Amino acid sequence: MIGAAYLMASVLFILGLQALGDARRARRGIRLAAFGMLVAVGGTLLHPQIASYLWIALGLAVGGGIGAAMAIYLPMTAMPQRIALSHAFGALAAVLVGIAEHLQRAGQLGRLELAALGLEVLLGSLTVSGSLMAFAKLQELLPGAPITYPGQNLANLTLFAASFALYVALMLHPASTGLLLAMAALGLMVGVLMVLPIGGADMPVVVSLLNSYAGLAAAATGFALDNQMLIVAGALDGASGFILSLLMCRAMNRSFANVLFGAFGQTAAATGPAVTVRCVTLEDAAVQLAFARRVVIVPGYGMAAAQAQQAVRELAEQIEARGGEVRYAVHPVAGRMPGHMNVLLAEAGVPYERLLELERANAELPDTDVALIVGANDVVNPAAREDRSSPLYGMPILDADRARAIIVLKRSLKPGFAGVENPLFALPHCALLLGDARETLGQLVARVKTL
Amino acid sequence: MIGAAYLMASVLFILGLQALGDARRARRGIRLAAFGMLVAVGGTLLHPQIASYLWIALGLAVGGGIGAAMAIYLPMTAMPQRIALSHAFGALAAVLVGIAEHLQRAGQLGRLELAALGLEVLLGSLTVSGSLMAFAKLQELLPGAPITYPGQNLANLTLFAASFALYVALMLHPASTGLLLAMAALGLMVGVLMVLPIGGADMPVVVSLLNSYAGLAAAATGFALDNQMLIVAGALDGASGFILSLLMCRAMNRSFANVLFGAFGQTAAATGPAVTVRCVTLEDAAVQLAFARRVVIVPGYGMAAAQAQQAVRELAEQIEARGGEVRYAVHPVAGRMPGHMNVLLAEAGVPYERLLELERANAELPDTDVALIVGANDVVNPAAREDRSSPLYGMPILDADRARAIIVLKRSLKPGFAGVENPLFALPHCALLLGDARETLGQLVARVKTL
Amino acid sequence: METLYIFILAGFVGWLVIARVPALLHTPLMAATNAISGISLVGSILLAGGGHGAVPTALGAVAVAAASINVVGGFLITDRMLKMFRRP
Amino acid sequence: METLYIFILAGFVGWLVIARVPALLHTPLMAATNAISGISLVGSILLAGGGHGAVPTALGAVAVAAASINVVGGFLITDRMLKMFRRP
Ligand SMILES: NC(=O)c1ccc[n+]([C@@H]2O[C@H](COP(=O)([O-])OP(=O)(O)OC[C@H]3O[C@@H](n4cnc5c(N)ncnc54)[C@H](OP(=O)(O)O)[C@@H]3O)[C@@H](O)[C@H]2O)c1
Ligand SMILES: NC(=O)c1ccc[n+]([C@@H]2O[C@H](COP(=O)([O-])OP(=O)(O)OC[C@H]3O[C@@H](n4cnc5c(N)ncnc54)[C@H](OP(=O)(O)O)[C@@H]3O)[C@@H](O)[C@H]2O)c1
Repeated sequence: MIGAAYLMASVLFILGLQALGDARRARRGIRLAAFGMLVAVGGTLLHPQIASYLWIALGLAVGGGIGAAMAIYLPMTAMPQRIALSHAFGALAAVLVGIAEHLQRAGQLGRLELAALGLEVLLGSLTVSGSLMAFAKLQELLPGAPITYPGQNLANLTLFAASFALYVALMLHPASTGLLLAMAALGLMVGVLMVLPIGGADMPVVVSLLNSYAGLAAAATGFALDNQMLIVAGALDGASGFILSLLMCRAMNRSFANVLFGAFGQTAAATGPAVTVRCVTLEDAAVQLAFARRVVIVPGYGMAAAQAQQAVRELAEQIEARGGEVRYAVHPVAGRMPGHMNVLLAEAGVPYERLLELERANAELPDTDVALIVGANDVVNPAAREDRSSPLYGMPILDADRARAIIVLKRSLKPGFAGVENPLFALPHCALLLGDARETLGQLVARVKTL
Repeated sequence: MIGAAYLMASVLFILGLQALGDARRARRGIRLAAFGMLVAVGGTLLHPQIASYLWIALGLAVGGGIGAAMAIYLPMTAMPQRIALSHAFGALAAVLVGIAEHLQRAGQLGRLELAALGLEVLLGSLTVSGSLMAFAKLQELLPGAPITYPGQNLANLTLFAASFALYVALMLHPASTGLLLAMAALGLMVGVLMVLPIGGADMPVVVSLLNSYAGLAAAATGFALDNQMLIVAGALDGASGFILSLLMCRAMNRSFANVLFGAFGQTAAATGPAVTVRCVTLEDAAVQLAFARRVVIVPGYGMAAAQAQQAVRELAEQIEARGGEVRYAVHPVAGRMPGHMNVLLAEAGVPYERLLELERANAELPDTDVALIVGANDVVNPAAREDRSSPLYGMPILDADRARAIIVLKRSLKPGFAGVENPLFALPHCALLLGDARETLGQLVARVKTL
Repeated sequence: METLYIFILAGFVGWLVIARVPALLHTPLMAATNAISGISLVGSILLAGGGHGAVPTALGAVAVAAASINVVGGFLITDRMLKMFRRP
Repeated sequence: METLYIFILAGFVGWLVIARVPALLHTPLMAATNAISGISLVGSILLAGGGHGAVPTALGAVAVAAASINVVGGFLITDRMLKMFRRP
């Protein structure tokens, strides 16, 4: 019975994720997956081994309440943090289950079961602290810049080797819960120290990697408890995290190693602007936009930071009301997580067929009257295309510089996350409109209306 | 050890099939899969249970010899038959293994093992005879037209019910090899009788369905022998057969039930030509083709029947030498199996980027000077688009009728497989050039050269 | 051995399914896999309700809470996001 | 139970993998799955070589021959076909 419920849940999870391949079926798919979860949890609650429902009910009520509150009240712009945080929760559950399992059955665990359980606790604890660190950096509780010191990579490697040594020791002394706890403690430290030298904007890659670790930990739990559904769900999770981090690295033209050990984004605050730029008045920008036939809006992290998505759409509507055509060019790593800009624009009610992916956007940009850049920087940096010495070189970018005119909304002349000068701003047909994106857009909307 | 070999083989099969998703990696993929097979067979040969290699070697030598000879000497046009025949071989092996397994371990088989074994023998025997029938129809050893008699569907259903009853009886009397053999015999009969009423051109659907039965039989063997690799390979096979038959049905806008029980193609010989058509001289056709700027060639079953693929390409080269552009419009169910035209054109050396799939072809046909139809009929029948009363109505077709001029190569005024009049031939801008496609094309090439 | 097959096959399924998700839906995808990873709730429930003594029960109750944050929060927020993606 | 998981997951993998094969390669695909279905060779070999007596051995030898026609023929012909697909 319970076995059938788990099998059914596994199938529903797969079908649910498969439906995410198509935006029109996605919502139905997620409901399938949620139904699968209900089946799995329901089946478990009927398990004859359960002696008392008190603590289960309490846990469910507390967790469910917190989860629901987070889901309902959190602004969409806080999604990256939320996801990082929840990996910590998931991994925490895995670690606690693993430790308790060991406490109860230390003597009776088979060799393979023990190996799986150890992996579960090690990966889980690393994920808990790593995810909390990522959360702190994304939430800006900690400075986003990489925190480095000499010999750091060596120190981290030593620590990692030490935790692995404890893992081996555990295999040799299967009954020692002390070893298990020590390993968990070291795992927590490794998680913290590994994330320290990674810059704030590389956090999404880290978060996705931790996601795949959490998935592996869940699969290991499945091995340890002989529960196939956990293996399936863990493998799905692991694959998802791995693919997304791979896609991000590829879109940034960087290797995993560079992200994890490169302390990228270190120089963010160091270099100052050394280019001469041209600023434009609000009035002129409004006129330019109002009379443009084809406008492409390029959103970036700044749009998320300023929560400007609604204002973006209002401006687009004004332009469209005057007969102009507005489209959005979404770079795969614009913002701070995969699909970040898509969600924000969707939240503002922009229909998704207006969004152009990289290739199509670059095919259309040369025939565009105005490219309006809303808080994007690195993803439109032409140095990535042209300047071999640039750290961005080779990263595929949006060719906003090929539009007939460019208007950039940002607050200052500071560089973007990569800490690299952007020669785009110095181009003769590029004009800056400095200020918070949301405020500037609000003013632009008001002006365009009066024209 | 042997378990590891089987696991590796399973993974290699998956990777191999995955590589078929991309024409450039396909060949490497097939080699991966073949290597997987080598690993699996090699691992098996090392099995300690093997007492003598004599009969194994003999079987391998005979089978390998026949297989290699068939692969090397068989013309590409005979592929549909070959595939049908080989399903019979695969299923035969499954049936024999199942029977022998039962002979040896009749008493010791568990309930689930027995159920799997019974399924293996039933599906296998049905596939053996069904595939042989399909082979005979495709090879034209039997008439292609459906063979029907009153009460046929009822008779078939009864027979199928009877074989299922034997299956149930076997479950109740696990040790009775007699029941197993009787079931196999009935299965063979069901296979024959099920295929009798299905027309020759529906054979590909049948062959693919039998492919998926053969896959299920292999998976059942895996359940019975507790061999996971067999389960994986069988499931891959089953999925492939099922998907391909589904695609074919969809491309013909027909249901499985209609294909299996509809006795489609029955009227093929019955209706005669009732339209007035215009014929063209070889000379005129050659001039038209030689001076066309954009030519689209639409190959069909007649190209395969006439083995005209090489001649098609020669003509295309002549046209291209004169500055014309030649492309090929390939309908998903042109010919007698999925991808049939693609293989033949590839054999003739046509680079695959010249081949247009349905949608692209229909986008380009209105801007085409000459559509040259080489032995295609049903797939260019505009009645499918316009005539609600036509049996083809709803099937997506190639809009050859929208080209500026149409030249049709066929031998007579007989209809194609579906046995339906083709109003295309009566259009004012359509001209027929009667005769065997290969001969006609040879003459066309010669004429175009002299122009 | 069977378990290894299951893990590898599930990995393939995951890879094939996720690779087809368009960039448009990558954020909902992250939230959805997050919710699914809350499946460790199943193990946590058995622990919290198993009556194995104070420490395991306490650990279990915390685990149940942590996992159900993911389950409830994950599915709700994914649905909330997907609701925003307007049909063209 | 594990076996059922394996079957279902393999079915998913098959479905996802095969659905991505372009129409261009459908005939080679049929030939390739045909070759892979020759995997029943494995069972046939154990039967033919197991020394279980005359009847099983004879059945086994025939099964080996039948399956190896598919294996050898299937892979060779698939390769022959794919060789013909010229790169653009
Ligand atoms: N999306 C992902 O999955 C992902 C993953 C890993 C790494 N990354 C990295 O993140 C970066 C994303 O590039 P991006 O072009 O989107 O962003 P960016 O290069 O980080 O630039 C953001 C820009 O927004 C401006 N900005 C910040 N707050 C603003 C506000 N309130 N109003 C107006 N402007 C504001 C900033 O300039 P001011 O300070 O002058 O205002 C800055 O130039 C890339 O380097 C990418 O590699 C992304
Ligand atoms: N491909 C698949 O997977 C598949 C699967 C199931 C069913 N089918 C069915 O098969 C049919 C395929 O359509 P199709 O348009 O390719 O073929 P078709 O409709 O069967 O027509 C073939 C044409 O070729 C001509 N022909 C035959 N031998 C010839 C020769 N030696 N030289 C010149 N012409 C010759 C015939 O006319 P003459 O006799 O006058 O020469 C006939 O009109 C469809 O009905 C489809 O539904 C295909």
